[in-house]
Amino acid sequence: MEFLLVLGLPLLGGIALAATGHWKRAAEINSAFSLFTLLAAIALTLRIVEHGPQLLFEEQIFVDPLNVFLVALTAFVGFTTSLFSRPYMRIEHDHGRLSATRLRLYHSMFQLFTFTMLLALTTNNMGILWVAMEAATLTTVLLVSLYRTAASLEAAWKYFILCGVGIAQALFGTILLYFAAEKVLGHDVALLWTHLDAVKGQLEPTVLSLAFVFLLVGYGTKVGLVPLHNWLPDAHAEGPTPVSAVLSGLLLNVALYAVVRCKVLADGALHSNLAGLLMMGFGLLSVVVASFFLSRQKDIKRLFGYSSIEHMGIVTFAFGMGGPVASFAGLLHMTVHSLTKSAIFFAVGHAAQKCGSQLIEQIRGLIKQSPTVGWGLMLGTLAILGMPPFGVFASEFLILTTAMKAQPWATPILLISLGVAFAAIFGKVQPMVFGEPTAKRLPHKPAMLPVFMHLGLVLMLGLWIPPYLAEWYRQAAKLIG
Amino acid sequence: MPGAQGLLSIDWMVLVIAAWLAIGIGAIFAPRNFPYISRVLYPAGALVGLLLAVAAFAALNQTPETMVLPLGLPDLPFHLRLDSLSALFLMLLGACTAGISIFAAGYLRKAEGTAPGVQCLQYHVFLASMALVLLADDAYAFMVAWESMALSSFFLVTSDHRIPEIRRAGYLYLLIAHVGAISLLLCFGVLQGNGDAGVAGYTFANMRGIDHNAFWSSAAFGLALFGFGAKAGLLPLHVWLPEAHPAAPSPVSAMMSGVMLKTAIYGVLRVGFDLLHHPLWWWGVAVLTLGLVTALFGVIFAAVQSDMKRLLAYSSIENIGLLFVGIGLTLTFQSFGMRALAALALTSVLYHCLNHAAFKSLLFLVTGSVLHATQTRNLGKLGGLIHYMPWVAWLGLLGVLSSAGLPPFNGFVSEWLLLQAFLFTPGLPHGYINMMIPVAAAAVALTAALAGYVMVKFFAVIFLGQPREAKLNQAHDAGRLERSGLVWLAALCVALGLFPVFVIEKLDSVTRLLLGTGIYQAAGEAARAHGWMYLAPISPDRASYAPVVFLLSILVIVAAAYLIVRRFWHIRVRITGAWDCGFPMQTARMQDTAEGFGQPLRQVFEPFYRMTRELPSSFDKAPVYRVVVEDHLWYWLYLPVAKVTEFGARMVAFLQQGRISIYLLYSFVTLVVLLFLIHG
Amino acid sequence: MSTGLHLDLPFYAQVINLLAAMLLLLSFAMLAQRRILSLINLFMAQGVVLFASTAVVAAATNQHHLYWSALITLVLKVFLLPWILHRLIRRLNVKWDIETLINIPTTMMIGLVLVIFSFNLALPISALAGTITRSTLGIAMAAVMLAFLMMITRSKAVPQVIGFLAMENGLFFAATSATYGMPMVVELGIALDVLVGMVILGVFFFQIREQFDSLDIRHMEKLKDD
Amino acid sequence: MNTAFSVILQFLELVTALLAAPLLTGWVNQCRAWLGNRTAPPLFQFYRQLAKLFEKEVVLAANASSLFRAAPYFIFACMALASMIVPTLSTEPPFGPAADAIALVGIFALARVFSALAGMDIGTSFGTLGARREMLIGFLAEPALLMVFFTASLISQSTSLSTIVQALGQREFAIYPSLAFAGVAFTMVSLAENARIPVDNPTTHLELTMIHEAMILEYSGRHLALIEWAATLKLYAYSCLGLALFFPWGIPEGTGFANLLVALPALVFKLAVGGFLLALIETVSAKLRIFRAPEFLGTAFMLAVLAMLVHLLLETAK
Repeated sequence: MEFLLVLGLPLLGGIALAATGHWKRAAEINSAFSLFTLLAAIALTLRIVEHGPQLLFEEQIFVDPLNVFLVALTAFVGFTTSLFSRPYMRIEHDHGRLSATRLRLYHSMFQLFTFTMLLALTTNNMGILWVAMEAATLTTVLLVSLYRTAASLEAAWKYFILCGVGIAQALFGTILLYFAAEKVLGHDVALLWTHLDAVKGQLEPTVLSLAFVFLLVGYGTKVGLVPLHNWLPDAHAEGPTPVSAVLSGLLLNVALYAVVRCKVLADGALHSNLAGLLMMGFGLLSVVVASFFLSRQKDIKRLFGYSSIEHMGIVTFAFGMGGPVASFAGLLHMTVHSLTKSAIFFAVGHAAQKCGSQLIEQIRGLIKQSPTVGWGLMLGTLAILGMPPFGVFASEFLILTTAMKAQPWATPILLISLGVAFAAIFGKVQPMVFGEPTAKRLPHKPAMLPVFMHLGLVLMLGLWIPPYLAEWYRQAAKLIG
Repeated sequence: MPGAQGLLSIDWMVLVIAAWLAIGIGAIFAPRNFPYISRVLYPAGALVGLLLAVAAFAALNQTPETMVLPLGLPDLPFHLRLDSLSALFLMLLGACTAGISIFAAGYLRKAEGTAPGVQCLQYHVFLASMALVLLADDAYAFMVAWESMALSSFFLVTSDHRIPEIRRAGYLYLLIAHVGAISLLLCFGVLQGNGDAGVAGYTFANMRGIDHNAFWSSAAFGLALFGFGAKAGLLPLHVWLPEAHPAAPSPVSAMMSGVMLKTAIYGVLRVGFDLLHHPLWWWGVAVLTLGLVTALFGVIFAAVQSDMKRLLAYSSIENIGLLFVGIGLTLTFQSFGMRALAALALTSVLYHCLNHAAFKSLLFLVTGSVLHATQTRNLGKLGGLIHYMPWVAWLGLLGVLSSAGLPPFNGFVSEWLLLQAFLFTPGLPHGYINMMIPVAAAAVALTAALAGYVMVKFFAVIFLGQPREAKLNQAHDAGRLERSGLVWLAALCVALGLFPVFVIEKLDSVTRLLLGTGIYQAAGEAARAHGWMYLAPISPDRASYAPVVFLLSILVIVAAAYLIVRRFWHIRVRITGAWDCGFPMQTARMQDTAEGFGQPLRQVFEPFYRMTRELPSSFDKAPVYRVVVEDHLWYWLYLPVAKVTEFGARMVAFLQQGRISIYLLYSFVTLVVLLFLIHG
Repeated sequence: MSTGLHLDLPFYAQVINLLAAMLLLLSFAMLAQRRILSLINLFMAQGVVLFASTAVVAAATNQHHLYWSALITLVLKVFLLPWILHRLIRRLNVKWDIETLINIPTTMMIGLVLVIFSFNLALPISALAGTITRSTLGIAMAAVMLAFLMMITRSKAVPQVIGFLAMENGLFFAATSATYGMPMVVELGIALDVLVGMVILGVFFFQIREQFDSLDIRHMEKLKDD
Repeated sequence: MNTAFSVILQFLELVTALLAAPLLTGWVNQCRAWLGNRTAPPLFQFYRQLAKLFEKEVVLAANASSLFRAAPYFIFACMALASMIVPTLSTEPPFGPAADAIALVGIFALARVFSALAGMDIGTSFGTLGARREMLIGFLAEPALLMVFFTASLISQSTSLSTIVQALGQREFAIYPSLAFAGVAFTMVSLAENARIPVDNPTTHLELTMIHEAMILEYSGRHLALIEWAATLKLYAYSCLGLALFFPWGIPEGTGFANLLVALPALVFKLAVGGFLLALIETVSAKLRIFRAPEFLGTAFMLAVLAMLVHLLLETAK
């Protein structure tokens, strides 16, 4: 029941808002759908906590500790983003950047996007996973090009083509996976993850290694791993800010989740650390390249887009290392990154609206004009840079210390990259927050509640992880291995 | 007090931390209520600091106590531990806080940058996180506290954030602090062993139990040295220090220089002697060398500064260098199993920590008072303030004499101990070190002498001579609260200078904890025969020093000379103008400027500076002479690093040229390469 | 591609091999093609081959859902998508010539290398395959790679999209012929995605043209880091 | 050991120092005059000078602070204390344990800091010039002196002056190359510290070349008297120190009255010879430019460090 609601509500919302999305109260409707989805997700989570992993709908749906917390996270960030987008989109509307029909498209696609992600997370079928990922691309393409400006169209086009091609590789990987599994499992259940997981030791290693490469390149494109990342900064910078927030906060996570599911299978079949090595390689490359990209950015959203690449690289590296601590840390990092990064985008969105520009050099002295936005951005930035007592620090702490023993060769690279990233991001954000103000007042009150909700949670996760959440992480880490 | 009500000492410590946090939180509810913050909260914080000092003092000789707080990571709650080492530094923190907070209560003004309430929060979080650093007994708690400390102090440094230089200083500070922190993280990664213990392996208790091989223990030590060195201002990671200290409000500078830098020393001691067990001799030599270079560098640069807080910041670098010299010596001795000598060197380090905390806080607070009275930090615009602010001047003189390492004040005692430690090095079983040590001792002596030069410059240019600006006669002395803070710290300086035997007896418990032996204990009855008056760390034959006798004899001779002169000769005084050399147009501007006073050193140590001179030509209507002294390291190390980074950034930018075909090509090539790798 | 085995193959397999070869040939043809309309026709021809191969596999293995797949292929890839593309080209007034970024002979040479590479990759897998269609996986992979290459070398939006669709074709061929089809749900999902994607693309084309006055993607190189 | 006697002896040492110091300066001046073929001033000229200065009124600059007025007393006290610590008549002065060699260097530094601060107090250009130069000399002389002590300490395994002198005085006659180096370094430091040619000229009246004199330019009357007296004490202390370190023979170990009978003439003789040698050096050398002074002292510093190294290299095998 809860599950049906979790998937059904956003789908229904998408359809309903396709009709009503241009209404004056559409934003509230949007939030309401998101809220109920969140409640359903919480109920689902509670049920999983109580009863353990569940298989539903002829084993097509599988909810286990690994994905249920991502479901909850997705629903939560979806809800807070809807809260944020209410005033944000209104201001955009008032500024004349968006028409009512576009708002309708936005609201509808927002809900559908949530749906596709929830589907991708909960499905047990690797094929459906692929379908859902592709659908997520399609819905967000329309969101990225929402402003219909030249830049946004270009960004959306690149996003569409690159992710489309990427996801096609993933499909090929899925086919290879099926090819390998079919001989062991037969035709019907060959793509069901639970079954695959059970027999992963018997899968043909040669095929599986090929399949993993295709899957990694495919889903890795959506994760934004270097050198498959090129769509990411464009899409983040040119789309409306709520979309940037969910792209960074949710989509990347879901894509990484897909990679991790594949890695579990590959690990089982290959009896070697090949998958881990590949992921570590991609992870490190992403961290290094992204951090060097940071220092030349002029657009604040682009900056944080690159920062997302960097963090996804860190998580990928962590999962690549494997082991209970690193996987735990990877999951934690996914959580805190998506909370922090979406909070940053919320703050950045309002900051950009206040200053009428996304260019870093035109945003100055936020703390003077609007202390909440300023402090939100400052604290969010510090959090994302791995400053304690925020949660990002906790996960980076575990990842780096584990790496020091498990993969010491990688640590100098991480050290340099994190330093460069810190220098770049902080050097750009500090004068935005401090300094002489350039901001002006907005027609609607900015929604800073989501920012501080997120940051509060991140702060909490840095100092105290609730026992049941920790237990989830632990179980999920065990699943990942 | 501890144990009296069933509370352990460590409970008191946690209560202190909680109290500071509570004070901080209490401030943000009334961020603009000025009297409440300055007259209630800051004094309350000072009181709590005093309490901490007393509790820590009482805990110095106790057996270690531990505690677990329900915070932190799952399976890794915050472990706290109070042993002698932590207690010593907590005592230092408490004692300095008592003085600095009470000064801050009087110092705080309405007009400065961040709202006073927010600043009060940041300040008390800073205090609390420093206390937590000293108490932490697992890597996570330590790192959280460590970085919170950096973060809160960063916000304090940038209180006046609308000035670009201050923002730049804060940025540099936080950046270096962060890189250092990552290095520390990696150090703990090494120390946790092979990871069998999982998350629980991050407790210090676990780390103590692990024996690393030479490679890994060296790696851990190197990382720790880098990380803590970045915080302490060890060369070449010192560049933030002279920027951040002047930028911060004076009580914060005092706190940072006096206490925060010591947490780095604490960290090195904790890792080097507690968590790692078998130091290698070359660690000692490396630390010693770095320390020497830092000390010399610091003092040479201090001599040419013309901003009073920058001067003190460089002087802090010098003192940190001396501390590291002592640590290096301790490590060397320890690695050769010469524990008694290691204890001597370590005692000098610990003693100097206390001393530096006392006199440097005092001097920074003095600059704060001067800054408030005159609105300038520029030495070139000060002078003659002893007439207008006698309290500050005379208390400052105590700090200056201590800082210059002159007997009978406190700076001399630790210097004396350090030099004594050096004199024992010929016993070392290693030829090269043996030869290196005299040179090192000479460098220490040179540093100490230069420190005198610097301090004379500092005091004389600010307080003596004629006022260089007319408006200086408006300067007012420090208020009552400020004054009491200064008096407290000056009293600490004097007490530490006059009663070294007490202090060393207390320090013994720390050296026993870290090295297994203490000099007071080991010195034997003979050395203790003279009681509290004579400091004779090894034996009276070898060396002894009695500051009280010293001071008394000087005072007696002064008094006798004064009385005799008055008794036998007249006391006529004729007040007149200074002798003008026959040139009647003397003005205050003809005195030596700060630059002028530093000029000889600039000439002697010319290769150390990067100088750009702007010389006037003889035809200039308004001739301008300007000399800019900069740090070579900035050009040799930091700018190249920045350039390399920029180059890297430009290189990676080629990845993002906007052309979709190229992007597709990347994907394609990635795919093909991976397939090739897998297949091959 | 061991030659000795060909003769022993059953008839169905031989037909599928033939169709696979045709698919590869068509892929090469697309790589070499300079005219946009011919490109669409070639794409249609690929659709026909796909339909045929799927139907043959369905008949050979007697899996009914593959007939559905074949039908979907026929409708989607032989009729609907080419029709949409034709319409778009007419409506948008696209120039008929295709400009390439690398000249065609070089592209062909690279294509050849790719084919060898793909076959080589698929060789160990084909050896394992228990199905009658051993070597088709290599061909499917080659088709995907060639389509990829085509996307890289084309500088306009429409041919790029056709390349994208051709890639989808290669995948589909792999899904049906090499593995006897994925579960029905998946295939339906894939088909739906392709369709929706196409519709969105159509919308996109109009917007792009409106903004840039052309479908030349070289106009879209503004977003970059320099 | 008789405590009362030792205290008396200590007091005696102080009184001897106070009385003998101006005499030593007078002797040196006499020697200089002779060597320069001039008519020598009387040996007791310096006493007269002091008496005259004490008689005179103090002319104080209007903006002199209390520091300025207190400094002469402190400088005088420091020097008096220094001369008490240096073993002159006995190797075991009761004040010995109060300060060792390092502390002695500290006392000299303290005095220097006071005089420099006082020199800058009035705020005339000559005062600051002198103070700056004095500190310039000091920062090199101080470590050099310390290194000389260290060499002696390494030989005697102690920094306590009495132990050093005992150890050096009772050693068998052996050639210590390190002490030769140290001796040269010490001589150079002493010249610089006591404002002697080639670093400074105590008799100069040309302001631009002054160091010590420039610093005390504003002092007059009893203040100047104290400072001058302190300067002679300093010369005396340094001389005794040099004699104790490098020619320790004749300083008795015990504190008996009989010992004193030996010690006093020995001291007088050695001081006379030492003063003559000082005058000789001053006569035969020319004053250095002020920026050669750091080089001169740098050499002294290097020699002192070399002395330590030489000791470690050549003499530790024994």
